[in-house]
Amino acid sequence: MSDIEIQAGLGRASGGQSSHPEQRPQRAAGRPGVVEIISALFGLFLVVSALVPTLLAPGDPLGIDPLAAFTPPSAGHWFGTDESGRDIYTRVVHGTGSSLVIGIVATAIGLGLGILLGTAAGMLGRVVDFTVNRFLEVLFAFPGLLLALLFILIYGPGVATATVAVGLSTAPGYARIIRGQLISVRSSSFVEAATVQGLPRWRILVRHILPNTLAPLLVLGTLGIGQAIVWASALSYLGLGAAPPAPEWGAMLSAGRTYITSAWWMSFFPGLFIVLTAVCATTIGRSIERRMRHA
Amino acid sequence: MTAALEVKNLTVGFGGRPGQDPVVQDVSFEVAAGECLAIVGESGSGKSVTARSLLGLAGAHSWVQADAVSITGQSVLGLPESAWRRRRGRDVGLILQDALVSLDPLRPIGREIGDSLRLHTKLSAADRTRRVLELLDSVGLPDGASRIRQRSGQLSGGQRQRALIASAIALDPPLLIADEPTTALDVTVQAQVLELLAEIKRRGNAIVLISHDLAVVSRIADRVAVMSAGRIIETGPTAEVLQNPQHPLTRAMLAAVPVDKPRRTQLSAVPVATIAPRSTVPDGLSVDDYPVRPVVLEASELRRSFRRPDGSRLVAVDDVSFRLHRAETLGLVGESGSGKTTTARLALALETPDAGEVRIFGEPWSAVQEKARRRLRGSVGAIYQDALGSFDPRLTVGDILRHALRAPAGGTTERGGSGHLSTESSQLLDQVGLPSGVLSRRPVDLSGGQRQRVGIARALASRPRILICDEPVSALDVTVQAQVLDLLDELQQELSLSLLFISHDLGVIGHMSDRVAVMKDGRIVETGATADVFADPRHPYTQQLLEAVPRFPQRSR
Amino acid sequence: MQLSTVSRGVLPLATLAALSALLLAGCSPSPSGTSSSQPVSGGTLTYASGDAEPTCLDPHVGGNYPQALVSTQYLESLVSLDADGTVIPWLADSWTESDDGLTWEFTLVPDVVFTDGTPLDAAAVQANVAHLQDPETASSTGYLALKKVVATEAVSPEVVRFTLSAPDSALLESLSQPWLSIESPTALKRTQDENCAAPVGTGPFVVTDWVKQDSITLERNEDYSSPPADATHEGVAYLEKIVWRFIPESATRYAALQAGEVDVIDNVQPDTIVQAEASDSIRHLDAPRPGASNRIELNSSTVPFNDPLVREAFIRSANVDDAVTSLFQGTAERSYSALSSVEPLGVSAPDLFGYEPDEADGLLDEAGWTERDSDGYRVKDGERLTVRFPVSTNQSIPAEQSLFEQIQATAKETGFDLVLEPMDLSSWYAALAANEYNAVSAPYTKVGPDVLRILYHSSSIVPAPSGYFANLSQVSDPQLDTLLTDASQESDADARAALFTDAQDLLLGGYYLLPLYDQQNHFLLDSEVEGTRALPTVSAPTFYDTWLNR
Amino acid sequence: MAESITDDRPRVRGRVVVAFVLTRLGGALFVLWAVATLTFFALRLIPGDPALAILGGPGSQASPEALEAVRREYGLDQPLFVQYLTQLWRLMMGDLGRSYSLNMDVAPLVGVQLGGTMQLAFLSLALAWLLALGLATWSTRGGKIARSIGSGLEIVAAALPHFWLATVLILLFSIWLGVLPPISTPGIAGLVLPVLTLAIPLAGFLGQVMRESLLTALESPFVLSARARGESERGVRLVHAIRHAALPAISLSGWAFGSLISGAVVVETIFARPGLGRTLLNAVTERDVPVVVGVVMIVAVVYILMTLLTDVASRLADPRLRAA
Repeated sequence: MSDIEIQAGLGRASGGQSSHPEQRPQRAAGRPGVVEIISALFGLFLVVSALVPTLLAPGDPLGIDPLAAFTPPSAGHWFGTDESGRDIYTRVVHGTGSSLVIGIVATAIGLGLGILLGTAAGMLGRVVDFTVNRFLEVLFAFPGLLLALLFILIYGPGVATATVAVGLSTAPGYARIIRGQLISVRSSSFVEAATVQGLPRWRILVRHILPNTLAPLLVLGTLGIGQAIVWASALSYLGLGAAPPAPEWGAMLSAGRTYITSAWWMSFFPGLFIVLTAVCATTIGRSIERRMRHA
Repeated sequence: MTAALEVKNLTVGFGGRPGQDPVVQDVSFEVAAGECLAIVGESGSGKSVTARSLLGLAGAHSWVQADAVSITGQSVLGLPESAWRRRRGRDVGLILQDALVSLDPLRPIGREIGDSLRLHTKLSAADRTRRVLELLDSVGLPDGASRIRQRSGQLSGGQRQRALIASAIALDPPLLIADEPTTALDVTVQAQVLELLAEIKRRGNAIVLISHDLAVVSRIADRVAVMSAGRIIETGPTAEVLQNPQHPLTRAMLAAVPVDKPRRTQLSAVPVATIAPRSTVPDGLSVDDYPVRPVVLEASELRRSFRRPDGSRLVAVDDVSFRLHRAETLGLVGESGSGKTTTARLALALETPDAGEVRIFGEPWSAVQEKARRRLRGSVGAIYQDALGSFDPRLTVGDILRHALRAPAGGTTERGGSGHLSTESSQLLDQVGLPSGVLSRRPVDLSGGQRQRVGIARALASRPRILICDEPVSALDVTVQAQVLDLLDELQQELSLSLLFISHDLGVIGHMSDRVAVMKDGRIVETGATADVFADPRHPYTQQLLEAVPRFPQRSR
Repeated sequence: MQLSTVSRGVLPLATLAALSALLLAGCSPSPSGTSSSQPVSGGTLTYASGDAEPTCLDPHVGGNYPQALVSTQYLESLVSLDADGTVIPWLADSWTESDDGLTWEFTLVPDVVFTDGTPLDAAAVQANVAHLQDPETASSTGYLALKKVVATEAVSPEVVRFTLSAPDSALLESLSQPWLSIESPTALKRTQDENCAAPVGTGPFVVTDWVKQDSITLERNEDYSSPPADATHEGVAYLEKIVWRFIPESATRYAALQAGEVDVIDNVQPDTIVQAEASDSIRHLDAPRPGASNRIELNSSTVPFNDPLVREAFIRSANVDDAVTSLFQGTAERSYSALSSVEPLGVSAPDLFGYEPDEADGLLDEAGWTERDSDGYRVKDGERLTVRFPVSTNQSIPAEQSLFEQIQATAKETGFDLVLEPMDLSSWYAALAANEYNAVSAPYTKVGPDVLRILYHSSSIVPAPSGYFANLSQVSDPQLDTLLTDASQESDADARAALFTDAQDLLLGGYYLLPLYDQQNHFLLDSEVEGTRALPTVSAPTFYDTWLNR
Repeated sequence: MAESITDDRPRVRGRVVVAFVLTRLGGALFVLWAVATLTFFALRLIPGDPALAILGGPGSQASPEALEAVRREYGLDQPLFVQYLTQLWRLMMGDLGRSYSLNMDVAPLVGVQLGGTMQLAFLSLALAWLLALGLATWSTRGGKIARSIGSGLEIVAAALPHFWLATVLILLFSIWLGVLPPISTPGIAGLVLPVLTLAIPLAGFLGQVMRESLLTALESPFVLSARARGESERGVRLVHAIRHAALPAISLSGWAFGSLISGAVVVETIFARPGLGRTLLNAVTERDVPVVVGVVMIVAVVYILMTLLTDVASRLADPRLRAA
């Protein structure tokens, strides 16, 4: 019986009887907040940048102009220019694609492996569960970047390895969440209800367990993309990911760090975009999560 | 002598401008020292908001207006927060429902109880401890020295409710607000806690008792105020209100209480005066004929135990045997931890017994593989306490019913078109008294009663002959409960269903069951025809249970 | 027997003052009037290096520049160079070369004692040569420099004789290098680990502590007595202690200097130098390294650079001038020579290395790379004109990597697909060993023009067992080989100069390399640090004369 | 209906504790063994000749004789399985082998570096806790705007890459303001920026969790009970809510510690601090396999100890976990 009537009272102010005690009366889920709108707009900007970068920045991201090197932000060069006179705004926009692809692919790899391991652990019985769990415990003993570094040590630096490395290092976390989700869904009372209805196991799995387990992955994935971009850029920064002059944000930052005292804009703007992208992904992820909870 | 509490035209609301959309409106009452006023209402009636306003804790974004609110003669209207703090705990105490969450689970109860002393007195730590021990003793928790170091999670429900009461009366406030103090407690414990409150009242404290349960309040309340939609609709001395209710809503609430209402009596939406048995015995058979009716479900010597974290085993169900006959209701009653739910799960073959067997229609049920059971699954339906949790959150009501109809055990064997399915879904809804408009809605958007009706509709989709109902009405308000009970009753008669009806509520069991089995500690301690067991309980535990059932004072009617 | 003897003399103080002023020519003018004050003894100097931490502090082992930098503070060589490049005495007081150039005798400065108490004598020098030539030592630089030394002999305790297989005109220059410094024979007898952790020499400082991955602590040698002939003072060093730290981030390094946490930083980035020039509290020491200039070697052994026309086209298509201007902001001069600007014998040929894209187009057409693909790259027989360029991220500073990027951009106009492949050192070595490169930039520091022989003699194409070789452009020209060999054996200075000039003309005219600029070696010093100069040998700074004006 | 179990018999409790400790110890040993095994075999996948790597890579001009000698010395001529067993045995004896590139044994090297990283990690964890707790309490106390600011700050903080934050902090505090040293120095001052760099993003993560649980705690009935006793807003937070807010953050601390070690790789490099992170990065670029293995093993040990510690701390802070 719900008894935090202070809360329930809010929903009941009109005197109606149909109150939803499960629903937290925080903000109406249907109306997006200012932050959400800004995030969505920035997300749109990113998507356009990734798909048709020339629409937003017609210039050549690799085009040099040695005589215009180290121009501070100005009307001609919104984000300034780098050591070879390349326009940083153009490079940031053109770099969106690769950064997003790195983030998405890494997250997809992490989630994919996570789903594989998590589902195996959650569905294939106690022996598999035990084995996978021990395996995850072992992987957890390698903090994220450590696992990535090990992988790079073996397969050499580069964008592809950095992407896979970030994906790998996030997989154990996803696997654990998915396993937990799977187990909680599996033991939930609506799955029992389906058993009582005489549904075969595989149909319960397909119709109830998997959809309810995987739906939250959308949120996880969105949140994960932001973090994956941050980690991949960290690898680029350490010289183990994308290499200059490719307009990848982490690599740009890495190139800019040398000139930090004289040309702060070279590292500031790519960094800002990494941060904003991660924030945007988090906000959108949270927003989806809230909507799903309230739906 | 001034009243311990005087409230005149209290109006409370949330958000918006003061005065707009109040949740509590023009509520007035008085409570004298040594008197208990019960405020009764269903969920959403505004009773708890009223109670909390009396402590200045109406909540965030709330506004409170009143002509007068005074405690022991002193006005508390518009008191600043600091002044309120000095009064809370000293002039007025609060007892909430379920001390598991109402006492800080991380702190020892000694500290929680001692907090009032720490906040309002200058007692030394040692003196505080001494006082806490006295308090624990006075609320019936002996051996306080070891108790004070325990946390709420280590105590039983009754013990922690006593601890919570101790914390509220630490400074002997002249006014106590008790908000559903016995809800969620087992009936025997409930009786003890009520007795404790009565004792406190006798000491001279004024009590405002908030409850949804008229029967509970009738035990100790001197006067009753019935609330609905934010207003007091009726108030007066307890006996008067119970015996001669004036307001139709009060009457409906009273009628809805199943305690001592004979089997097949309609509970809902009928004026008290017109309650009349529709038919005493179905199918023209008497209770004594049951043995000759076919047995649809038989449990024999069931045993199921679980491993505790420390490796020892907890025997949840021990040597349980019963038979469920066609078109009868077998009530399974017991307190929390008695093994009722495990029994239900065994009956549904969601658990496998360690020993013993369940058979339905004479065929093996628990002893075969799930695959073999599937053929019979459609004959056994289930209704759950938490209806919402039993629905896949992604699905609409329509989806839920269509899935149920299409399930292997579902009613639709040959693949009908989708139009056919939606017709059947609407029929199912109609059967449980819901408009077909809810088909497109999600269970989360429905009220508790509506959800349970959807749950019943789903169970009926496969045209079952047995329904296992596990606490199907425990989460519902009494009038809604009455509707659901009536519905089940109706359906049973219509469809000759056999019901295994599980509840902790003796009143509900007494009203619903033809035969009853009383469970305690995993065993059935007494079984028999309901009337017999209720009239002449043999087992001391059954006696104890029946004595504890809150009843209205003897009515002369 | 021709005797060429140089003996240690006392230079007049005025010359010393002029010399030090000259050496600090690159410094911003010191604003404080304290420059006239007397040197003060005491204090700790913190040096922050951007180089990778050496794995061994004994420069005999391996032999790279970071080792040279630090070991200059505690090890000394037999000879040194003065600012004009003339060989001057150091641990060796004087020396003689036999007429046939096959025998050298060095007379050691008397009464010099290693910091472990072992006296410096002929046997000690012998032990060092033996140590350098011992394969177990795994010496690379020193080993190569002593390749012609077949025997050593202690003529007397003060005189050591070297016997050579062939005349070596570069012997003195080689011996001046820190990689051939003289260590205590007693200490050399220890295990290599011990010797690596704390080599024992005769220098003004002593290694007292080495916390790996953090810092090396050097303390003053209180018995020091053997400064080189061009030092500004005698006796013990002014500084009490040097803390040698490793700060890989250049921005952090500069910030630390600004914050006063460190006193000297190396590997200074061009933009930082420009900033520092404007600062009153920081001085700049520019000390280009000797030996080869920074250049791109074009691998003449495979397609496409086996065709001289394509080599020339590549060189003409690269706009190095603008790149150097923009990236180095005036801190480095464009080089048109295979040798460092501090090498007097370097030949500069600006005409050969201009940016002439039109000419480059014509050359490629002539070479048969006439078609272009959809990306604008030249194609011949279906093959794209691809130039694989492995870049060692350990060896190329960021500005240099940016320079390559700009060359990549301008060469693209002409139709070259210059593929930059950044990689760590071991992958880089592996790529070279596997001949999987068309262009490469590899710094090489060695005192004197003899570096040309190491870099461009065809015998240097033959890889060592590990696969490494120095002749990365894989020039194999008998005429060049002869010139270089003759030059290395010619003891007459003029004849030697002529031979090296001819060799360079041949080399540059063959478009085997694209010179970029001098090997940069910039240091920034807190203005309180006075009297620091770079030794003219390999341009490593010495802190013997340094004092803190605090 | 949940079967409520309350068993206060000390003997049973004791048995539970012993079982808990034994299980965890066994688990820890297993994880260590698996980490060692996994690393051993994973590193066999590295292309190239380890003997050559030992001699300084392809640039070392090593002779075939030298390579052969190294192979013998390091047991690289043995069958893989023998090498594996030898390595396990050595690890058990605490012998982490010898660095290819640093000319010293790995165990003392890693031992020395461990201290710096631990100092950094613990200080950062503590600061992150303080920041998160401060922000969470402040933002839940104020109105809607404060909450938005609080959650906004947390999200942004959590999104900050260490390398960028470090750069910005150096720019701000060392170059523009000139108040803090940009490198590790013996005193406290040199620790401020590295610790801030690690703590701020972590505080963002912890803050989100803490605020959520703080809000839940503040809305729970026991807080209402406390208020009804006359407890002040401050008291409600200090006596009740903060402990509840801290619980999930405590159990997250094991994970947080791992992420701090990841961050240490970047931070130690930028601030030129000696430590495991920098050692690891160097070892990876130098392909110094024994050092990588050494660092991985030591991190695994520390991580296991940390998770054990957080488990114990969680149990101490939350008596409910002790029963379960």
